[in-house]
Amino acid sequence: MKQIAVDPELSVSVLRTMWKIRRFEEAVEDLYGRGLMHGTMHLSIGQEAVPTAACLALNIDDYITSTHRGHGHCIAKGADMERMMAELLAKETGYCRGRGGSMHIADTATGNLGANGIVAGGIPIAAGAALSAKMRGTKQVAVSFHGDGAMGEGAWHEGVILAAMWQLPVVFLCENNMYGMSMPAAAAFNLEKLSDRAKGYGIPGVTVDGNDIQAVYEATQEAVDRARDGGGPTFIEAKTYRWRGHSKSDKNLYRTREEIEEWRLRDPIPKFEDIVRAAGTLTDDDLEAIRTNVRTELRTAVQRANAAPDATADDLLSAVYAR
Amino acid sequence: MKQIAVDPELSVSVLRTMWKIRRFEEAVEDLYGRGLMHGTMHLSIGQEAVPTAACLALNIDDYITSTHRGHGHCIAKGADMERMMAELLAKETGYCRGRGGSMHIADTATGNLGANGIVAGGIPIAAGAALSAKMRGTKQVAVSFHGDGAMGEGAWHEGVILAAMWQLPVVFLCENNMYGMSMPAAAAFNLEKLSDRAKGYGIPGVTVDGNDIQAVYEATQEAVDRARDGGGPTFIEAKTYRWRGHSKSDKNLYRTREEIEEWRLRDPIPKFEDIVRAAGTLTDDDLEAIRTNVRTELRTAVQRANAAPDATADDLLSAVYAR
Amino acid sequence: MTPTQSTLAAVETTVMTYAEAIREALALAMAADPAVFLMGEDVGTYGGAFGVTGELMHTVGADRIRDTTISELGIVGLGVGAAMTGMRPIVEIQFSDFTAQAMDQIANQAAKIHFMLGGAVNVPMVIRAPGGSGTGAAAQHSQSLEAWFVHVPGLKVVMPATADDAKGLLLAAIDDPNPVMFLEHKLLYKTTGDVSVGNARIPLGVAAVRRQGTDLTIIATGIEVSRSMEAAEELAKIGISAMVVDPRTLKPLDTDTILRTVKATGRVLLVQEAVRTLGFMSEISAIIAESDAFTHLRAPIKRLAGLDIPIPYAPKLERAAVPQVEDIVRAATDLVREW
Amino acid sequence: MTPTQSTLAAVETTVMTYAEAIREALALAMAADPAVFLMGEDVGTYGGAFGVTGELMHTVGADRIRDTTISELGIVGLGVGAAMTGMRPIVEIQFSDFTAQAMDQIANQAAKIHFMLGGAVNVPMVIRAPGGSGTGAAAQHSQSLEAWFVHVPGLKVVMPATADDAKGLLLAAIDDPNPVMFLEHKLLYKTTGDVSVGNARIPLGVAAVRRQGTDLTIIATGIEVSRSMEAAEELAKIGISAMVVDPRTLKPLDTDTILRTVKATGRVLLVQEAVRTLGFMSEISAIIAESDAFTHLRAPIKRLAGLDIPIPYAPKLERAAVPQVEDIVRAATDLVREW
Ligand SMILES: Cc1ncc(C[n+]2csc(CCOP(=O)(O)OP(=O)(O)O)c2C)c(N)n1
Ligand SMILES: Cc1ncc(C[n+]2csc(CCOP(=O)(O)OP(=O)(O)O)c2C)c(N)n1
Ligand SMILES: [Mg+2]
Ligand SMILES: [Mg+2]
Repeated sequence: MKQIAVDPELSVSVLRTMWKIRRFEEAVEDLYGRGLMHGTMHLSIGQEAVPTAACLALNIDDYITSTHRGHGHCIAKGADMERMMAELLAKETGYCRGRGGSMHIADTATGNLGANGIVAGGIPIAAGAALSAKMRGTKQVAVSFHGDGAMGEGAWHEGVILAAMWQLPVVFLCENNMYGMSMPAAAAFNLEKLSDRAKGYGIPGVTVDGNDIQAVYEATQEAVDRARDGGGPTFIEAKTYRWRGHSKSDKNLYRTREEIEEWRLRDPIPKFEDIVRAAGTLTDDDLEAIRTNVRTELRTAVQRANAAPDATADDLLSAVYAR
Repeated sequence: MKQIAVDPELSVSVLRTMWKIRRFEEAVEDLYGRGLMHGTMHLSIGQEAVPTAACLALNIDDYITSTHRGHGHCIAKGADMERMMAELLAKETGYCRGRGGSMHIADTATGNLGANGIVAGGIPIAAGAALSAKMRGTKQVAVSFHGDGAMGEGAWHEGVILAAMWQLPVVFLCENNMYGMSMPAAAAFNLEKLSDRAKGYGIPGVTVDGNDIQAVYEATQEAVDRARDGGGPTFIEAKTYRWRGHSKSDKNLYRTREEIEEWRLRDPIPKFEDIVRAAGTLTDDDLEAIRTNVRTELRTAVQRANAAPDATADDLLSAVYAR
Repeated sequence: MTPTQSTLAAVETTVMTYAEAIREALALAMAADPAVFLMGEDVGTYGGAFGVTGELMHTVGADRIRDTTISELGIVGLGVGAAMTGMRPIVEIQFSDFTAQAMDQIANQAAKIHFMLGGAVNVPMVIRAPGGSGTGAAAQHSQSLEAWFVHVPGLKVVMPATADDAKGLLLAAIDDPNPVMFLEHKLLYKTTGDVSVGNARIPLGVAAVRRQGTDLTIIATGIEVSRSMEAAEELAKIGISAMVVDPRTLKPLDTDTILRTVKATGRVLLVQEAVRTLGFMSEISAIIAESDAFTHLRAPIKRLAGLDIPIPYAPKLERAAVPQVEDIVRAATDLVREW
Repeated sequence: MTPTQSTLAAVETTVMTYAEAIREALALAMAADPAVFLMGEDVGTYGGAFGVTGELMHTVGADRIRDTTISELGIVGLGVGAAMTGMRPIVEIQFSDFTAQAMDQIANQAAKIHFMLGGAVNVPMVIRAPGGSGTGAAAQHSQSLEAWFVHVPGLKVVMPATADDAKGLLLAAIDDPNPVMFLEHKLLYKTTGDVSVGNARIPLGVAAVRRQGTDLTIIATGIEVSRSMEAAEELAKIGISAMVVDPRTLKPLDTDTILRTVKATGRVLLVQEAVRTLGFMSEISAIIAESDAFTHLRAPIKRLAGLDIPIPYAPKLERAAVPQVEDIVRAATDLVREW
């Protein structure tokens, strides 16, 4: 198992990804706040470590399915921030030509089968991609990112059962950020650890600190290896926290300011920066360079996306069916 | 906990119920076979002990939800065989005025909220009846009978989660007859015992021999007591076997003749007869009297049902909405 | 002025939003009957994704405004069980798109149980769900799915277009002994209107003639009612007199009012936000075409509807996907000028 | 003789049942393309609840005919994921009523993904599901739900009425790069017909004029096609000449053929098994009423449909619930005699 924090290349990559997610989300928040962006938004600030570390265990042709809170997954799997931003800005150059927006962002070239506006909607789809990989004999693996709240849906249950029955190469990765919108996972599920649910499906389950890059990576790598070797699905619970409201309408009535503050102290990015600094893997200058580079990249992405042509309504009717 | 086999009254009641179910099903099979009955049929021959013993733990105003294979539940909860038979014979005097048939048979007067043509359809409904009881403060309990196959449906998952969250007075009673139509439960669920699933929902789970009256009764009574006392839901797996095909179209291609024969040897009725005979609770004459009485009752029920007027098409349109 | 109200003495009214009107109906119904309760995702502490329940949980308690897990099939199913056993549940589905998750309990259970069980039991429940586009929420959060429900015997289907209707119809829906789909519209939540004070119900099955007119009859539902009213103002300026009819309840349907108003003008424009093909207006069209109003028609029946596409995210595309005021004006003008 | 076939030299045919024709299409498609597979409840060892797959699993292997748990939402969802990643799944839903369970994956996922993702990916899958009443299976196993799917942009909807169509249309559906609802009818499975030998596809979107006639045009779907043909024979005996048109694919719809045949006779009788309100024929009626065929109509458009009720169990009631041959004869006679 790779020790990420002692590998300079990996460490840079991890920090770059986390910063990209953080900065991307901040830019989105800012654009919305200024009325320059449409629709709604679900930000993953505070949760950056999970997709970043999980995708380290994946190949480019491995699949992921993502959620309404999907920017982080998309970036971590390798998507281009400019095309993402173009999508959110409803541009023709966006990943979905401005037709999907934040909740449907996808990048099939990097294996991202799409965010999903339907909670748990991606779970059977990931199992299906895994079935496809198995039938085609490609050794690809699928990872289904989902929230704690998704575990209340029948789709979760049905997707996991079929995957378990057919021992499909899929990993169900729950980002337990403690709430499904306003419902505390602790109140919803009567469980110490959500991974206790896995046993009832005859598959391995594990709970890790979702703000710990190495822990998430190791759990995912182990699950992915098992899946690739024909060992079937795994369930992973990664405990993390969403700093922002669920979406723009959230007044945070269901949690305390203290709780939010407490979790801000566990920010996965400085946490990992501290680790690599302490390990001597990267210097303060290195860290600063990463931040600066990402900031520049993001600024360019936003500018270019902004300059792109608006999504066109010309072929709406003919775009419904593939030919 | 009552020791059923040493109590003459209870023993008679248990045997009467089991024989009623057995004879009812045989009559249905015969009527279908002779083309005198319409539709399809799902017989519970071989599974009589489960509803019989479970309903011993229930009051008349407790609720049950039942399944496509629901004649046994209906009889055990106290329904009248004549009105049941009238329903299956599409008579106006049937429980559903001939509109529902076997798959929708219900008897609200004895707390049976209905068979259900939808696998797992009754599970959230039972949880809802339990919620209602809890909100009305009536101390009623609901038992949701369902098959092993039902545990693959999202409805099962969602009903159980909500019941667990709200600690509702409901018992999920799985009649594991080893197959969901042709799918072996062992192949479907990757589990030693289906009751291992309960832990993942934070509720107690237990597996019992479904052909053992005392075992099913005790498990149900314990679960019902807990539910009535505010202790929330329980999952029970009762292992049993369906002797007949799934429905009339079944060619039994998915199981062996030997397996069926083996289970016929574990017939719950003679098994319980042997116990009460050995315990000296009932004599051979008593046992014979029960059989004779049930046979007579059933014959009368069929005759009367047959003589009843056919279901009428007069008010079909006005029967859709309640007024 | 609705037909029902016109027969009464002037009722006292107060200005409130559509969302507030719904909340008031909920509060009144809960105060009147201990069997009434509501469950849904984020309806309690959060106050509802669109703020409809607001602070109601703090008034009536967490027992009567119940926060659930994310489980549309489950909560509708629990509603069915509760409704069969003496309660009057209201289930909020956060976006009407997620009724797809609950379709079995809605269409195969709730709708059919009364009939299937030979009338032995009722299922008095209300399923509230907001539909419609215009918020940039894209294809899975913007649908208008009323047609699915209108096609299911055993369901009633209500689509309130004003704050007053939202309150009065919701009170009537809660009273009804049958399952009622109560389809709200996201864009209407913040619109205001005069709302009758007190417990006044608006009966299900009575259309509202929102505007009298002589040149054509516009029949519109949901958000398209106010758009049609606006269009009618525009049309008046160019000398076209449009009658505007809002069925309000799609099932049961006030066919009489529809046919009467169509006969009166001889031209009909049907306006819905839902996608065109097999939307609710297809049924209205079919009803007119097979009725005695057929011979009164001076022009073919005209439908204006959402494009047959999933709702796109981009604001311009989203707007282009469903009928806007100017589309109604244009269609009405064409209809009157050409025929 | 269908329009497409009429242009060809006589094709070689063989007599088989509708179920066998479907099985043959499945076998041919699997032989031609390793990406094609089928999954569903009891489709393997059991051979399908209606025997459609039969022994196919033994020929093509348990990998290609996959028995699943009872999990309609799950299997459609797995189908979507497989279709997005290079496979061509066919999902069998045991009774079309259970599409309600899978509605989210059908309508919110499969149907929308191609559009929602800006065309980046296709979802080539077929969902086979038998509908219809007549088997005494009551309200939850007898519905005709095609209208739900026709109302969803992104889905194609096919309703084969003959064995030949079942085969040819299924082959075309499997080829199609979009999700196709393939709605079979339980009562048709055992009916026989001449079926074209080999791999001949019948293109989606082409109606079949099953019978020429001059007095009225009967447009019918599914089981009502053969009932309409029988009725047409009866009508001929009393001097009424009925044209019979079977749209075959409800989406895309062959509007041209429909309007042409309606104009030709000036009278139209629409016949469906599904409940009347907002059934598929409502759309056909609306299309005719807003078209140039409107002015050719000599009579109001007439719909004959299932009663707006759940399908009852009792045989007589079940029969009364949907149009039978004698109902069609009566409606057609009235239409021609009165107008
Ligand atoms: C089927 C469905 N139900 C409800 C919603 C509304 N909704 C969107 S996100 C969300 C909360 C999801 O919680 P979780 O799965 O924990 O993800 P998180 O938002 O915490 O990342 C809800 C209720 C939805 N989009 N889809
Ligand atoms: C939602 C749904 N899917 C499929 C079916 C068809 N079906 C009816 S019974 C059955 C098997 C049920 O198995 P199980 O739950 O184990 O009950 P059992 O028949 O063994 O009593 C199936 C697949 C159905 N009725 N409903
Ligand atoms: Mg969460
Ligand atoms: Mg079983």
